[in-house]
Amino acid sequence: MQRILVQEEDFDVAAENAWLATPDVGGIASFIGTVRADRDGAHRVTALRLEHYPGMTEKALAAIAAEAEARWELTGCTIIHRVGRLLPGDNIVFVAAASAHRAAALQATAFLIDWLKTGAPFWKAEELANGETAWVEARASDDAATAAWKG
Amino acid sequence: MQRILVQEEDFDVAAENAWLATPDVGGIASFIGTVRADRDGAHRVTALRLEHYPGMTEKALAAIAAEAEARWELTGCTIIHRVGRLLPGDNIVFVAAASAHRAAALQATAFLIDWLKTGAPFWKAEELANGETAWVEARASDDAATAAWKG
Amino acid sequence: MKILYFAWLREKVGAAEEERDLPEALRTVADLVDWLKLQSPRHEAAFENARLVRCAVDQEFGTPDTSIAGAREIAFFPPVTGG
Amino acid sequence: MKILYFAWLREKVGAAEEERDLPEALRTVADLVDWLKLQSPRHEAAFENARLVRCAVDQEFGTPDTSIAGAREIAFFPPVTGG
Repeated sequence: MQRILVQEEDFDVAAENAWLATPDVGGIASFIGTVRADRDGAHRVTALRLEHYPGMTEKALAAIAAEAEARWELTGCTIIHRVGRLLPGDNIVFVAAASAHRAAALQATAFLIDWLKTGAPFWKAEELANGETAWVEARASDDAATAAWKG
Repeated sequence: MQRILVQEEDFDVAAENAWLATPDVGGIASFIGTVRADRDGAHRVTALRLEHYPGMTEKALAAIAAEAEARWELTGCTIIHRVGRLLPGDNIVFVAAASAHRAAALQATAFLIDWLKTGAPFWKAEELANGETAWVEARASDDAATAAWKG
Repeated sequence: MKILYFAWLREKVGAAEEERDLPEALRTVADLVDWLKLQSPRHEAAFENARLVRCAVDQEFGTPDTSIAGAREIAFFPPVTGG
Repeated sequence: MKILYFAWLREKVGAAEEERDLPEALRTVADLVDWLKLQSPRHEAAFENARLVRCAVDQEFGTPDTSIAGAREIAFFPPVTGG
């Protein structure tokens, strides 16, 4: 059972956990990514713009969720990714996995966010305090995190 | 920054995430343990009773949180454990870790729940459909999970 | 053939989408890139550093070697940065 | 000395807490267990299978070898099962 959403609106974590909380669930692990506000001066991020590839995005996320369900015994998993213009402190992404056993839920959650980082067509641009807009560059550490799962 | 609670009441996950969402946070990982309702017949669990060692519990949880903060660069972490009588589907425990970077938050969350399982003085008794009450036995797999962190 | 551009590739090309009649000789994504670079200075600039460009053929991630035979849409974009 | 019992140890002993004057000869948790087993049939039954009993000395986890010198409270319980 999987729930995949790409949306402009924020998500309701309590409602998402409730959706995953079926009777056979022993644990729900989740990860929320947020817009950091940790730089000062000219490069302070005033907003994040999230662009994606409608149609392909949903398919890519469903494939990532299916891969998690194949690797671990999950009762359900959820991926929600926001798009559009987000402000510092806003939620960007929610991934969660529920299972009878905690290790499966925890590992699947780490897997979901690692694969999402390199396997789904989203692009971030940062609006900076100096008025410029800069596309975020992909990080080698994200590729390494995905590669580690391919072991 | 850590938040440790032992309480009978349920917790509010949205409020807990908000407490962890300081400006330098890039990700919040969490794990919620719930009362499973996956057995049928005489051994169906009708309720779980959670007993603890007041005074020691809080100290043990604070020590586990401090260990997580020493191992990873966290902006905050939370452990909330319920006690008393809980019903199938109820939340038992909430652990969460926030960090600028996702790997730290995810690993610290797994660490918190693994260590809590073997390092904090809680005991579960199951009330069964046949009227008996049975103390839950510790699992070797939990000891192994803790030992893995001691590496 | 529908060709899509995202992020800074969209900005450099100056279009999110275009419809192109492709020469039959084009077999792979790499062939298509070489041909697109000849279509305008903006296309040439967008694909100047091919190492930075990723692609999808019919909404599946591809590589320069991926065949474009029978494809309905091909997208070009920088490495993804979601999450 | 305050002695606490939790979970099935509390049920077997029949008390959550007791105050005991200990002989000075008792040095370690193991000494205390041996002495407690002599205090009543219920204590003997509770500690019958010592392998299943864990302890804390002044609210820190201990082992049979842990010293009880100067301790204010000692607790006995089964392996923990929280989370």
